[in-house]
Amino acid sequence: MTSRAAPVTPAVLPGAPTQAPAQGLERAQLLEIYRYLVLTRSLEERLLLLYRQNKLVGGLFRSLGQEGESVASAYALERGDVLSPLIRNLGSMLVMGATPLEVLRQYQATATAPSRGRDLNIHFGDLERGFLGQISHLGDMVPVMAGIALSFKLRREPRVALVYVGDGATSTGACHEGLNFAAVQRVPLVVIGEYNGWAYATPPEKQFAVRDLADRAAGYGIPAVTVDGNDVLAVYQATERAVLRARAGEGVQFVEVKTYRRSGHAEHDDQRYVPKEELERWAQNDPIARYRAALLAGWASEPELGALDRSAQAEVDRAAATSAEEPGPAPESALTGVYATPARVELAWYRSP
Amino acid sequence: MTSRAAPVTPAVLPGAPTQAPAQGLERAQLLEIYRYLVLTRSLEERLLLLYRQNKLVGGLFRSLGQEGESVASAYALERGDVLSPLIRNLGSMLVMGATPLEVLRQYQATATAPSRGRDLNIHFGDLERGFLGQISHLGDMVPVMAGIALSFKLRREPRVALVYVGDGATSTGACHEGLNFAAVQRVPLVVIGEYNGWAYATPPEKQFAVRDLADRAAGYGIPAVTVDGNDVLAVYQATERAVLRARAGEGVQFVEVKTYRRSGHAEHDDQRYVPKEELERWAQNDPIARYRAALLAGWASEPELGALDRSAQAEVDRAAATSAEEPGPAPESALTGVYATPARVELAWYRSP
Amino acid sequence: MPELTFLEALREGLWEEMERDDRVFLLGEDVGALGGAFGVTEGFAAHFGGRVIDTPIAETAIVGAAAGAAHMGLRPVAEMQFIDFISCAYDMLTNYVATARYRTGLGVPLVVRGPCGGYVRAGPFHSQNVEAAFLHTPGLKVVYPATARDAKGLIKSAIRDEDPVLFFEHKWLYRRIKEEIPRGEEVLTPIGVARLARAGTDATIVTYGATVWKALEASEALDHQGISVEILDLRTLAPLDDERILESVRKTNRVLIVHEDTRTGGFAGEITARINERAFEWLDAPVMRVTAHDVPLPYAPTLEDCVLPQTGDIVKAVQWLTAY
Amino acid sequence: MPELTFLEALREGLWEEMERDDRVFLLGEDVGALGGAFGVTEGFAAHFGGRVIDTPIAETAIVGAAAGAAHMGLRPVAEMQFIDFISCAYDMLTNYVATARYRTGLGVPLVVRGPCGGYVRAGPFHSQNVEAAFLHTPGLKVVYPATARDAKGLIKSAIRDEDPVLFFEHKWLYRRIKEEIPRGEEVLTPIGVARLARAGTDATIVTYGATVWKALEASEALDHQGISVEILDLRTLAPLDDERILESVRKTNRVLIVHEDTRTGGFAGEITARINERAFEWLDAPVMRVTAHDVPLPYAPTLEDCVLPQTGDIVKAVQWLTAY
Ligand SMILES: Cc1ncc(C[n+]2csc(CCOP(=O)(O)OP(=O)(O)O)c2C)c(N)n1
Ligand SMILES: Cc1ncc(C[n+]2csc(CCOP(=O)(O)OP(=O)(O)O)c2C)c(N)n1
Ligand SMILES: [Mg+2]
Ligand SMILES: [Mg+2]
Repeated sequence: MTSRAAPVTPAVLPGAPTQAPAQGLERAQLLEIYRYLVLTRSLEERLLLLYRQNKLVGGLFRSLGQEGESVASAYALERGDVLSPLIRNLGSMLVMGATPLEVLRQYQATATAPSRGRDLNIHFGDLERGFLGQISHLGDMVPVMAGIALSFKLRREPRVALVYVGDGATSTGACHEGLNFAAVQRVPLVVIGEYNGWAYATPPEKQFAVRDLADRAAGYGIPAVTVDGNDVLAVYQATERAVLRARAGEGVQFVEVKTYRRSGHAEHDDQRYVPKEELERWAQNDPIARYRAALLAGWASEPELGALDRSAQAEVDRAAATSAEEPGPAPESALTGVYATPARVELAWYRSP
Repeated sequence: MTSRAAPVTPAVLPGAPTQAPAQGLERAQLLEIYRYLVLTRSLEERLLLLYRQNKLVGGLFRSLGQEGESVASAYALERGDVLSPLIRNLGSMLVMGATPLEVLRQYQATATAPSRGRDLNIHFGDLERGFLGQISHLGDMVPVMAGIALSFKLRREPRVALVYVGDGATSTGACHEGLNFAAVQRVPLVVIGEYNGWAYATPPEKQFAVRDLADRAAGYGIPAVTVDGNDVLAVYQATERAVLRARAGEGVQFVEVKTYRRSGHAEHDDQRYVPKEELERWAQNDPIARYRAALLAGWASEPELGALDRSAQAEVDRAAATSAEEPGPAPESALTGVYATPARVELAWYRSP
Repeated sequence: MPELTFLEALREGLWEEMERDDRVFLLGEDVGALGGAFGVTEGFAAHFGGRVIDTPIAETAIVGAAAGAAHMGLRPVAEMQFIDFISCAYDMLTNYVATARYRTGLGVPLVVRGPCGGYVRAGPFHSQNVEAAFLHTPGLKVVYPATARDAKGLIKSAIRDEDPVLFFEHKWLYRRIKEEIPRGEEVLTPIGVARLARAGTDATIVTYGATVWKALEASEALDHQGISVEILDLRTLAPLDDERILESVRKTNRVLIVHEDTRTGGFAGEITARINERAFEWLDAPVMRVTAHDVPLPYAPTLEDCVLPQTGDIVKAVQWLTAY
Repeated sequence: MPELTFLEALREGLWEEMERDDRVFLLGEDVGALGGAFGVTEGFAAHFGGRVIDTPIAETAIVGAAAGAAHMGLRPVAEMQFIDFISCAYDMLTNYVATARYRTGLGVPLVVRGPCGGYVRAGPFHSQNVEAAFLHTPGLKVVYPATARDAKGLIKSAIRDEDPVLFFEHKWLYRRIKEEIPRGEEVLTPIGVARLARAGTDATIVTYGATVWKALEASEALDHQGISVEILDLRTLAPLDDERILESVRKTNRVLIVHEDTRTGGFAGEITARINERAFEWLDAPVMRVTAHDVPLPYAPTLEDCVLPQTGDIVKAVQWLTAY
């Protein structure tokens, strides 16, 4: 989020070249975006290592190749706005203030994890910081976010809700009902349609009979743009405009990002159904590498970016060191908090000592 | 259906002016369509009378003003095709071979009714004759009809399925999933979108944020046309083309009919939410009156049509006389046929004499 | 003191909560311009304006949007035009709404309400009893008033509750029952507390909704035969008032559970199991059930009457129980 | 004689039916190119071509389209990638599919199958036990094999059945259990018939799915303590094999019902009520339940283990029952 206090390590800034802002972004913000990008990737790479060492509980879902659209779209929000991430929006969550430590704790199912070991991977949220935890059932977050946007409208608050939806998930009835409801109610909702070429092993051609997700948006009367999802600044700019319009009372806005899921659906998936060349082609189109190159063309120096790389890496290292030591939740903590009242479920009669 | 043996009373035909066919329809067919139209209206008027005399069980749903699109669209099918009607498609069912007697029996919940008193009003079907019984839950028939069309595709049968969907029902998740599934699978499905200005008391502007249902179809990659739903021959022609394309393997086709629900949602509904002028305006645009006038302009004579009016009326009279005498179903007949096996549910222990 | 029907009392409860708390708003199909299929919210749109939202036909969106708004501190009351259509929001309710607090500590204080039940010749899709499907889901509360007073008192409590509440309104009761409800009084029926509808000594009938009235009718017939029946109106199905049930079981030692829902998988099974586990020694006869037969609810009067539990069935079952 | 895992046996059953009857076809998310999330249908697309359909992510459409195709005489087998997602087709299943024969005499011979259940650290949305929601609906059959042989025998019977069948595959069993299943033999397990998983005299455990194996484990521990347990593997939940349950109750006079599903509204309640109604006099102790606790299933191992029923729980409960 642009208004967030910039966590860019100050050491990097002095002496760097000052330049005119790109897409209305200050240099510090450009660097901040960069840091979120590398933080996302560093964190996922650490998770991959831990996954391979059998140190995670459950599967690992990666956003490799999609870090750019996640970070850039979230970065277009203001404090007070709320987004709901999907499984590949780790970057968006980091931008909103989720920490690598929280993510590691989730994946390691520690007692200290935001969900206290109740839900897995990045299924967690914090409305204070502006992100809502997802559930697995695809499409369901769209109506829920429409409701959050509706609350902004009813209260006349100048806030915006942003929801991600995958190319595959647009097929769900829940997504349809939510988009349509939001469009009719003209609530301040921005929808990021992630066209990443796959829904598990199913390509878009088997998911819908239009070319672009933007075509679907038109069927709801929702203005839509399609952008190169691996061009960080293009995604930022498109989302920022959408956010502006939504905030100005112009109703739902749709931004389609064309990107590519370079990892398997989850790490157990060997992607045997993916053409090798396609993977190679997209590896050449890495959003972080592209953004880095763009920054180096006048906005930042190699040492500056190297320092950010290391600082992200260090943050991940510290977090991993911390989470590794933490125990799982106490068994009977499972029995609280289903309801506000009653606050606790009784332990089964045959469990009493 | 065009290939159905014409039930036009032969007495009417001799001496009538012979003319070139309109929209590829023979004169006999034009008259047959007319008879279905007046049969629909006569039957509903009889039902209304019975409803007011408290002789129906449950509410009465009318298609006043929509008889034209119902009859004309169904008439574009061939024997072997299957349609699924909605509550306002009495005319479509009559075209497929449902009889006024069956309909009266349904509304009077007799033992002889097609659903044997199990489901109400025109909730009944007969796949032999090519119509599937609807359920109340809006949208659900779309996936089911997509499945029927899928069976045609899988078996390479040159058959077409046709499903009706209301302007309101397009908001449902089920409708979305069904349309999208059908579009991707390119099954031979024709969708008639009934834009009739209302979904109970809700106008289209509160149902969707596009102007036409055809705009929605575009979001699925489904070719669509919008026609004047009160122009019988225009609906016939559009549907016939859609059926042809679907049968030729060109996938789902959408025909939007712009029409108007001139009665209340059901007869208990006093339509207080409807502007009076709007009702009056549409009363001037009655599809049957328009079609009658068109026939009189060269295709048929007043006495001919008068004879058809009377023949339809007589059929309804005969049916009403029959159904009025018929008893309700035997109580314990309620307990059979939930499953193929077991065939019967036991009567509760406290019911044994 | 005005006599109010069930529907009027319900309406008054809704109205009072909207007046009291401007976080409360309504959404659903035709709740505004029409005031709902039964007129429960008639006049609300004119008075409360933008706080009454006519939605598209989209139960998943209605419930989902209510959940989102509830997260942000509003108090949505969502209507299902008939409760039968709640099945279209089953995923959203059981997966999103029911689990939100447990997963994330995030409350979802919403109410989903709508007309349910049979005895009105409305056929298989406008007469359903869907409570069992949701009683199975931890995280949802299920409230089911049988009296006008409780319709008012429970809708008010439901709206104030911090948890998601499904609120069942039996349409056979809407205009059939009347009760004096004092104006000025703040009527609040606590959630989770059953109501003793009738005290008795020979057998206990545990029931809820329309069949409370069938049980009352039966109890009069039984009275004439010298059989004294106690009737417990559950009012809240989740959380269930185990204590009052057990108390009555220990008093009469014979239990009949009556519900309009179908037999297999209906809530009577759960209640039977709980009584067994905690009061087996107190039982002088097996816990028995009077329920609908296991078929979709047919529409013809003869068929509907055959399928649904009737007053005479309750009389017979209690006779059997007390003779056991 | 080849040893087959549960998954391999299931796959073989599916394959055989597709070879036998060309009306059988598969549809679901990723069932073709991928062969499903667990590989149940791996290789099917290559062999059966257009009879294996990769669908959009749309459970209502998958089930609805299956119903339409079934009407026309085909035999669709629809996969839910995880059974948890069947909640998205709840309306279509309970309102359309379940009632079609009753309303119109039109059969819907389809199978909806998918991986269910916990003990695998998969969290609240990939571990569900959803059978209770459907057991409540007249018109659906519910089948739940616990052995490799029955996985094969029941999928084949389910496909041949004239009624819609929900077929639950416990993912904890997929690769954990193995059995010798003769090739050439036509393995057909009848629907509606429970299996005596173990004969015993002191108490009966009625269970299904993964907990059959937990019960077997418990029975060995109990054997050492001189307690002889009979175990009934229900295999079909709807229609329920009342006779075999009652037979065992009359033999052991003590019953424990075990299921992985949550307690309130789980199927144990229904079974308890049936036993009560028909064998109350035979009971020497209350019918008791070992189930999951009433919470969404959490994912951390410590939590999941706390919530789900464990072998030790069964041992304790049987000890209590036999000491009663
Ligand atoms: C309603 C529902 N059905 C099925 C699934 C199983 N599932 C999980 S992710 C996935 C593919 C999602 O594809 P997409 O929406 O394109 O997101 P991506 O993985 O590409 O980010 C599927 C089918 C689910 N989570 N929810
Ligand atoms: C899923 C679902 N939700 C709500 C209803 C209640 N309902 C019955 S008809 C109707 C309006 C239908 O409008 P439309 O689809 O435009 O059809 P029309 O009545 O205009 O022919 C509503 C809301 C329903 N039948 N199904
Ligand atoms: Mg995708
Ligand atoms: Mg309409």
